[in-house]
Amino acid sequence: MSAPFLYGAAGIILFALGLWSLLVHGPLLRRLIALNVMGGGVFHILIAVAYRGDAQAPDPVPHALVLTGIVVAVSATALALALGRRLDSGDGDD
Amino acid sequence: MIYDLWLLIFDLVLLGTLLALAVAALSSPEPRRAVMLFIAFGLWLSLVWARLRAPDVALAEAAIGAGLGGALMLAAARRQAREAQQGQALAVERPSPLAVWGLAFGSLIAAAALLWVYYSTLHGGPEPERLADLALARVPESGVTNPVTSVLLNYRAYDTLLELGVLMTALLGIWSLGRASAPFQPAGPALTAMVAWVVPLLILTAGYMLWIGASAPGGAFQAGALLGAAGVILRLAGDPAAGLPGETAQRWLVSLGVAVFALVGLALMVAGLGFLTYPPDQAKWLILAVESAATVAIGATLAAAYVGGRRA
Amino acid sequence: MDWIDWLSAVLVALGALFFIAGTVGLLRLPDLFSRLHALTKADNLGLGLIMLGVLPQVGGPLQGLKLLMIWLLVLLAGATGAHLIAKRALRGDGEDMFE
Amino acid sequence: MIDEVYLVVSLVLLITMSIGLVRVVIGPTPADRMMAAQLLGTAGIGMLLLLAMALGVPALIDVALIFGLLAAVAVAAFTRRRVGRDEA
Repeated sequence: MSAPFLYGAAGIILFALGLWSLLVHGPLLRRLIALNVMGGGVFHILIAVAYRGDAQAPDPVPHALVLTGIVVAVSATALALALGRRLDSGDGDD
Repeated sequence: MIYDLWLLIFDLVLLGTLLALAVAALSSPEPRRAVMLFIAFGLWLSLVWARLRAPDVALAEAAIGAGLGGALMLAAARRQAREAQQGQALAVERPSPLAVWGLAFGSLIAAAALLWVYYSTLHGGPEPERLADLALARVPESGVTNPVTSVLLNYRAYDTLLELGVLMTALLGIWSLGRASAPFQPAGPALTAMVAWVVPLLILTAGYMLWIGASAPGGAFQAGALLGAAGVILRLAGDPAAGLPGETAQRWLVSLGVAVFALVGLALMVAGLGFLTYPPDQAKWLILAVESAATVAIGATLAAAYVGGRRA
Repeated sequence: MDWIDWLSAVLVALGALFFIAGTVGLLRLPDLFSRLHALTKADNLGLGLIMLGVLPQVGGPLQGLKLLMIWLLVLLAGATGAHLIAKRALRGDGEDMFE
Repeated sequence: MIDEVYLVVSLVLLITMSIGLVRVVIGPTPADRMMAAQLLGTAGIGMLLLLAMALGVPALIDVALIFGLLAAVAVAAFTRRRVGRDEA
């Protein structure tokens, strides 16, 4: 079994685990963790595809995509948490 | 040969623990424990990517994904736990076992389908020509020698510009949603002493990351994340503003990245080149200018996001 | 392998032993304070030995300086963390342990 | 040869980390979790240094540096209390 397949398969399993948790669990924080694990799975697949063995330089294009993705994921998480806090506070003028 | 065997064992331990951590984080109902495990998961993920020769991404995941994302979630988890103690928590509705198992089955099917697609992509037919070789072959023309930076700031500069826009928009959303969360109590002497050492080191390392990013793993995102972390630790030690200046100055800092990026692009258009088409002999300095502005903007945005709203 | 390599190998292996001891202590020792004691040893000495073992093999003084800085950072964070944990556990004051 | 030694020792550290994670999961007190996390961070730094040598990727030393800086931020993040909260 090749290393790219092994690592890519782990990424797919992470994605499926996150998807399941996202659909099953209600609280916002658990959903956010699930969403971030799903994202981690996708990033993991991209990194696995970029890996071309220890003799060759890895593919820089997926690496750049993942770098962008990490920043976007954390922005979305921060915004979602702020939304959640606003929802919890209930009234409009707090 | 024996080296490869050790490496395979290494890979199996690395991946087995990664999956176990994900399961533990996802199945923990207690919010603070779930977030702790999520942070551990993020750091483990960055170890895995370090192993896969992706140090750029490992740096970013450790600093941004696990570090800042974890700090944001930890604050939310502690607030939830406190509200639960005070009896303000909403009753958690338990999903029905049918839904749990049905959705588990569905996710399993999805995973199997994806695995099949992935396997046949990897092993179906001859190795196609890859973008990797094209991108790596043209790195010398990009003005920097780190392939990832050349993709981010030169070949796919549009992506990076829009990404800075996304970051800024998220902060605008946070600012428009309400006031900052309560600040922290002033730190005791031991913690104050540690912070007095760590903040300068964070800023120094950010400068190093920014500079080294042209030729080795690193760059604006990693450097900006370290500046953001300096803000986080200052706020944790009792500074309510997380080391940031007043609001007007903050707005300038936060928009600096997009502004310099766009101005460089427009100036190149005026000079008769395409938007963000750098002339090769000036590319190095233009990229450094854009990256420096982006570093400051990312750092300020992440710290402001941690403050969590406009200060009253 | 020349003698420098042998030296490196011995040092990193010793460092790993400290980490094994620290982990066993973390899992098996009965109370918080003895665990804290085991942990601080493993942290500081284990990483110090590994750093010394890697030091002769890195390329250039800048990398060596970085290794030293990493170790000092870990010492600083470890000492501060242990201090805060102990203070909290002994006197019930000090900083909040996220609870 | 020395690369192989580095790889094997980093594998040993990896295994101790995997086992140490048990303490993060079972606790019982937050102090235990935090101590376990600290040990994991330090072992991770050691592992990254060894891996940098074994794989010949010196940039992994920089990843270890970030882990060290984050360890300090984590100490602050796990031990702070907000203004205006009741004394625990």
